[in-house]
Amino acid sequence: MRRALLRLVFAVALPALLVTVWWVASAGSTDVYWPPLRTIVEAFPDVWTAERLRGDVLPSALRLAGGYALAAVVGVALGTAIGSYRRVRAVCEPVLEFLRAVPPPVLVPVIMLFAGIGDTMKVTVIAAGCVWPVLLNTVEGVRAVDPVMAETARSYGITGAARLRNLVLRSASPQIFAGLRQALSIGIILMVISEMFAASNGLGFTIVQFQRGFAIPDMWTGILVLGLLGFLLSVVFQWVERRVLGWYHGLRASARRSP
Amino acid sequence: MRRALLRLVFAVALPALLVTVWWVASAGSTDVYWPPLRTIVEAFPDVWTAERLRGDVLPSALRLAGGYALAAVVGVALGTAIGSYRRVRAVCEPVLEFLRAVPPPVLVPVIMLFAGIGDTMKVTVIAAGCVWPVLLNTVEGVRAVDPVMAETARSYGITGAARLRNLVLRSASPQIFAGLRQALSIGIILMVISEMFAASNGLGFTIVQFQRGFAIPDMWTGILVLGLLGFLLSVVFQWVERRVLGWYHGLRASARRSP
Amino acid sequence: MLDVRGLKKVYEGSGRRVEAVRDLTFAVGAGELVCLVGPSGCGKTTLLKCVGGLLAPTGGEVLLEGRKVSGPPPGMAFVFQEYGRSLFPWMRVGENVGLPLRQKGLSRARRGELVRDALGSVGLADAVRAYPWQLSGGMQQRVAIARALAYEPRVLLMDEPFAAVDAQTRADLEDLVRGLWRERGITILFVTHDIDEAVYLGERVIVLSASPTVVREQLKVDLPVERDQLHTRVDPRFAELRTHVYEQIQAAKKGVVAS
Amino acid sequence: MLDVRGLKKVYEGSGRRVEAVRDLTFAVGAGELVCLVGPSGCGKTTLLKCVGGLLAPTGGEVLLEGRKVSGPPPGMAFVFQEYGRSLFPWMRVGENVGLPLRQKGLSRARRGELVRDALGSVGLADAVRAYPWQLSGGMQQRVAIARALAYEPRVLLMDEPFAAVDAQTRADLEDLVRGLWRERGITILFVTHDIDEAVYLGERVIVLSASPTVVREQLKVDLPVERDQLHTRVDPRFAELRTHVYEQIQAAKKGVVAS
Amino acid sequence: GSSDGGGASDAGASSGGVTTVEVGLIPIVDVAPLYLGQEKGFFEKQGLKLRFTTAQGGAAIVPGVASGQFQFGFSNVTSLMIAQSNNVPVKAVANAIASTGVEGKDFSAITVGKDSPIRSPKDLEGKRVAINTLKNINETSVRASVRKAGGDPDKVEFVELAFDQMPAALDSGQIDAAQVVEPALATVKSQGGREIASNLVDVAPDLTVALYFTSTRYAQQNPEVVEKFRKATAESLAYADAHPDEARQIVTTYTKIPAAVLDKVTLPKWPAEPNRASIEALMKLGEDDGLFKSTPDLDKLLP
Ligand SMILES: Nc1ncnc2c1ncn2[C@@H]1O[C@H](COP(=O)(O)OP(=O)(O)OP(=O)(O)O)[C@@H](O)[C@H]1O
Ligand SMILES: Nc1ncnc2c1ncn2[C@@H]1O[C@H](COP(=O)(O)OP(=O)(O)OP(=O)(O)O)[C@@H](O)[C@H]1O
Ligand SMILES: [Mg+2]
Ligand SMILES: [Mg+2]
Repeated sequence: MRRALLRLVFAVALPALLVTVWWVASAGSTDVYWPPLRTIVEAFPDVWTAERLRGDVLPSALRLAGGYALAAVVGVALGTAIGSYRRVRAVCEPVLEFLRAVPPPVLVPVIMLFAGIGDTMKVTVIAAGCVWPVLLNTVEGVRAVDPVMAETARSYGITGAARLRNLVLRSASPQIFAGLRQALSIGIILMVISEMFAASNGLGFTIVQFQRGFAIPDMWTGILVLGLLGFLLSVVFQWVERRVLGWYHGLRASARRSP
Repeated sequence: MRRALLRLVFAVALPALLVTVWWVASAGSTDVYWPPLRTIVEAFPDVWTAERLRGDVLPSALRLAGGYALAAVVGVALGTAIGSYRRVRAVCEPVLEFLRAVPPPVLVPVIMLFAGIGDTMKVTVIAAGCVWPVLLNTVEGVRAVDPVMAETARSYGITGAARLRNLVLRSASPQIFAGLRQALSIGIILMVISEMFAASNGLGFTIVQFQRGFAIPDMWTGILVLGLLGFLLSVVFQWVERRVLGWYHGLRASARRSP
Repeated sequence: MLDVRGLKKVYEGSGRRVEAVRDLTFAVGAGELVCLVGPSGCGKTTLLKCVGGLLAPTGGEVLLEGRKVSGPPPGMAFVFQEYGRSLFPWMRVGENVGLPLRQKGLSRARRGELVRDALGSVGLADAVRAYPWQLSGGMQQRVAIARALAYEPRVLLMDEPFAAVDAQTRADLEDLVRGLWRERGITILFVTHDIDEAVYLGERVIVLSASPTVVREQLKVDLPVERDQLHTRVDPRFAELRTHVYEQIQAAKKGVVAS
Repeated sequence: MLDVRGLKKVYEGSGRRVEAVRDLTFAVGAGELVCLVGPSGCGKTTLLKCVGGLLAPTGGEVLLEGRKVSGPPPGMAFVFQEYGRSLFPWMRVGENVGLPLRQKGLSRARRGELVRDALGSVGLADAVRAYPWQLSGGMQQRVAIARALAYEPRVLLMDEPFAAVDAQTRADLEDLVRGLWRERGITILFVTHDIDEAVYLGERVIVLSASPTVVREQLKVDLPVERDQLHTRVDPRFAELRTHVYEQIQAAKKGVVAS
Repeated sequence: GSSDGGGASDAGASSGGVTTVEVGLIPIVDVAPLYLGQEKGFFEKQGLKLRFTTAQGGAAIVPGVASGQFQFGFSNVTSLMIAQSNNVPVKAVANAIASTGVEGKDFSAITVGKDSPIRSPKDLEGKRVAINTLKNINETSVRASVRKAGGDPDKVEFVELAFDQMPAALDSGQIDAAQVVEPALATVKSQGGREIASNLVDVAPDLTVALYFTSTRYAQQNPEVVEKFRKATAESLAYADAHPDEARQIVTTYTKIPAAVLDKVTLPKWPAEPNRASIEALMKLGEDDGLFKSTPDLDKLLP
């Protein structure tokens, strides 16, 4: 109980400090681009009404979810295939490195040709960026399946889908989650960027609109919302991860404690 | 010798196949945005002259190098500090998660206030994006220093800077390099994006110019150059990594072989 | 029960050619407990993997109940030395023990019964819901033994199962194996490089030469069937047998031909 | 030389309070080789860490040559059980052995000399340029011993150093330790839970009770100074001593008060 | 029939006599007439229903139109000429905006900070000037202003910067001058900045700045839809030109420009027909600047 309280205090201390510093430092600011935090906070409830949340934040979140889910499925599936066969890996690696190096925003015009300018395009852009960390981490994870465990599975006749489900994916799951974690931050960046190209709603679109319209305090509230969204998603992610990878954290902790 | 040859064949097989498919599929294309590969290849030498390489690719590469180096130094330094002390970690983590979630492109107007519109701004944008994977991975790596090794060091009086150099940073280096690897791809994306804001030269700028100027084959050559640049950097990175982390790969391989 | 005839195994790869096992012939009767001893690296693991169908021999053959072994046979179970890498850390003890049974297609009720029974046999009835890494090394190895028992094999192959557990746990586990063997009448082939262990456990000890490996000697252990750590080990006959095997192994290391 | 007086250590944390060591008093004379045996978890490692200055005792004190130990003292070296986690895998064997000397501020020449000498003593003169993970477990543990030797300690603390190496290597290492002890006249405090090992190695065996730990018995080992694996272990006196210690430990486990 | 059911997803489909068309726009003051026309029912009268998608620049709209994602799009004239000279199949169908043609009272201007010593475009030689897109209409027009004032445009250093960043950059001295359009122009003026030239007016009087366009294929296959769009657009333009307050009002529905800023904004002209002579002048200047691969064919491009 006291420990939990202490942890809460620790967690809140720095944000509180930073906000205070910002508040005080910006209090008398007359710079258009650097409005007082007070103004920003006052603008917040006016800007982020329920309607705007529904009309702008929700579509963005849905696109992010779509692109992210697509990247996760494709990345894990391809990664498992590539990681399982040495030959496939040797053949695919250079191409993957090449493709990975092309930033999705540059590909937008090309993606637009195939996917249009609607949500499909945005989801594709997000997926195109998120897929790499998932894919590459899955490859590494699948490669690293312990040979003793693999032989154990084989000696007990655990092959095919059962092997995939009970051994390969489970064993690779810590790496897969590491990839998913990276993909999450990339996904948020690309969500914003994809909405800069062609959109009529969305969080990124709104922020850029505020910028263009010189509604600077409103723009700042948008940046805050973006940060909060990312923070929220990361908390959710950690919660899921802790459930799925409970065994892994336990294993690591116990390995650290004893030989 | 034969194995090396075989590996080369494997590595080249898929790229060759893909290029062939592209070549054949696009041969008769009349779609402006999807020109025949032949046209693109023919445009290549005209577009990427020595002058353009010096005038556009070099500045981009320098900005990338600057931002990346900055992110690496800051990320490792901060990460080591945060990872070493449990208290500092508890205090900083929520703020880091929040800051990390704000995409650098959205922060461009703010960064411009402090860093101007020149190269400093671009380097800052790149660094602001690259620093996260380095920082977070360093924290994880530093946290995971083996307690037996730590006690060994302590029992032999290895403390302070010697401990940092000989134990902490070396032990965390695999994770640090994993972070640097992720930062590299993010860096390339941000290099392009930062040049979309306020630039008069650079690779990203050039590609966007081609796009806007409807010089589509030229734009395609730009995308190829970007892919090649990324590929090249990743090869260089792997080479460095193999040198620095030779011990780690050996350790892993030997751990996999025997109990 | 188990016939090994002229077994030969040569590892080839990276231009190196290792003749691990040259020519091994021996038989294990139904319900026998045979120990294999040999110097480190003489090919004991290789031999056991060939017997278990995990490796294809280069020459010779292995017969189980008159039928040639070409893949892991259903009537055989394997216990590996590396308990930490043979149990799946993401599954609870009960699931680990039950997984091979699910693969066998047994009903849920029957599985539950076998798992409970096997864990009871090794004295871990309470640990069903624990994770492997929550157990001590000795307990983990007992879970691995329980998994093998639940599989209801006719032949049990054990590859230095106690090499990595502490001395006192090892003594307990040795008594456990002898107890289970007497109780269930399983045929056991037990590999070790601890001479005391081989003599204490086995009804027969097969001494292997150094690589390239052949059978150097087969020795009947004429100690009473009822053995215990305290008295058997100080029995003069035990000392004689132990000394004999010790000398054989020393000679095997030096490559002296058996008299 | 080494005086442990009324040592008490209580671990506190997360609301749990573990009294690992209750009240330990014993002394080790200069140049003595004393073995500590006790059941698993009885606090042997805790005791050794208090002696080595790695842990602060809750009560009582440890005196080295009359001076109170409050941090790792320069005249003392530690050999841990986990060889794989005590050598730095990123340094070659020579650097590993030399690092504590560099910290001590010795000249390069002197360091080279000490490293060569120490590695020679453990029979690994050729391995200077190898990485630890290129060596077998037994060789790694020998490197750890060489590192301790090169440090020129007056007291050597060894915490179950051979628990994780195979039986034959262990026998060789035991002889190595006895040889070095006789040759260099170091004071050695050797912790093990292998009764045979304790009796075989020590001049004196201290038997600890189960937790909360006190000294249960001190036993002089009156075997000849010249010992060897083959003959000493079948010596009737060895069997007697071994049986005596075994019974003490069994009693200690059951919590019976020593007669 | 004014049913707007059905056909919601397949753009360009006609249902019950109403044809729904997708229009790609940039969300700025310039496109107010279309929104106004939609509201006033000018398009409905022609049996058209517009669906707007906003993009951040013309470069995102042209591929959309070329590949059939949109039936119509909004783009500045130079972009269209560049596209055509690169064989992108576009065809203008209606006028969009023109400059006011009044020196000092246009919606676009070259501006400098309040304490700047720069008085005339000639003084821009050796200075750093921000424009929002290099190698496009703004660069051409700024160069025209410099040339007209007797300077050498090749000596000007152009940097690319988004309009919304320019007021701050001017203020902090990171750039010496900026070519801005509304509403950034109003913002610059409110910060004390000065206009030194009306760059669009310097190209040609009554310069046609932007056009609505479609793809050549769509124009061939659906000439009647194109004609209806042209008619309705012309009507909308005329109405907007005559009712600037309504135009201002509608802008607030699709942008985030604060009403206070909007009141100070100078509106563009919305003539019904493009001014071919001004476009030819613009083309000449563009050719001098080397914008085009081959000379654009205005006969093919313009309606
Ligand atoms: N996959 C492999 N490829 C090449 N050589 C191998 C392979 N596995 C084992 N060897 C070699 O074959 C020989 C026998 O190895 P094996 O592991 O069977 O010996 P072992 O008797 O089990 O040794 P230990 O007592 O250390 O467990 C060794 O020389 C080893 O280096
Ligand atoms: N850091 C710690 N925090 C809390 N309890 C601890 C800690 N380290 C050890 N203990 C507890 O103290 C007791 C003694 O542990 P210790 O490791 O000293 O025993 P040991 O005799 O070395 O055991 P082993 O033979 O397994 O090595 C155990 O009950 C253990 O759980
Ligand atoms: Mg083996
Ligand atoms: Mg211990």
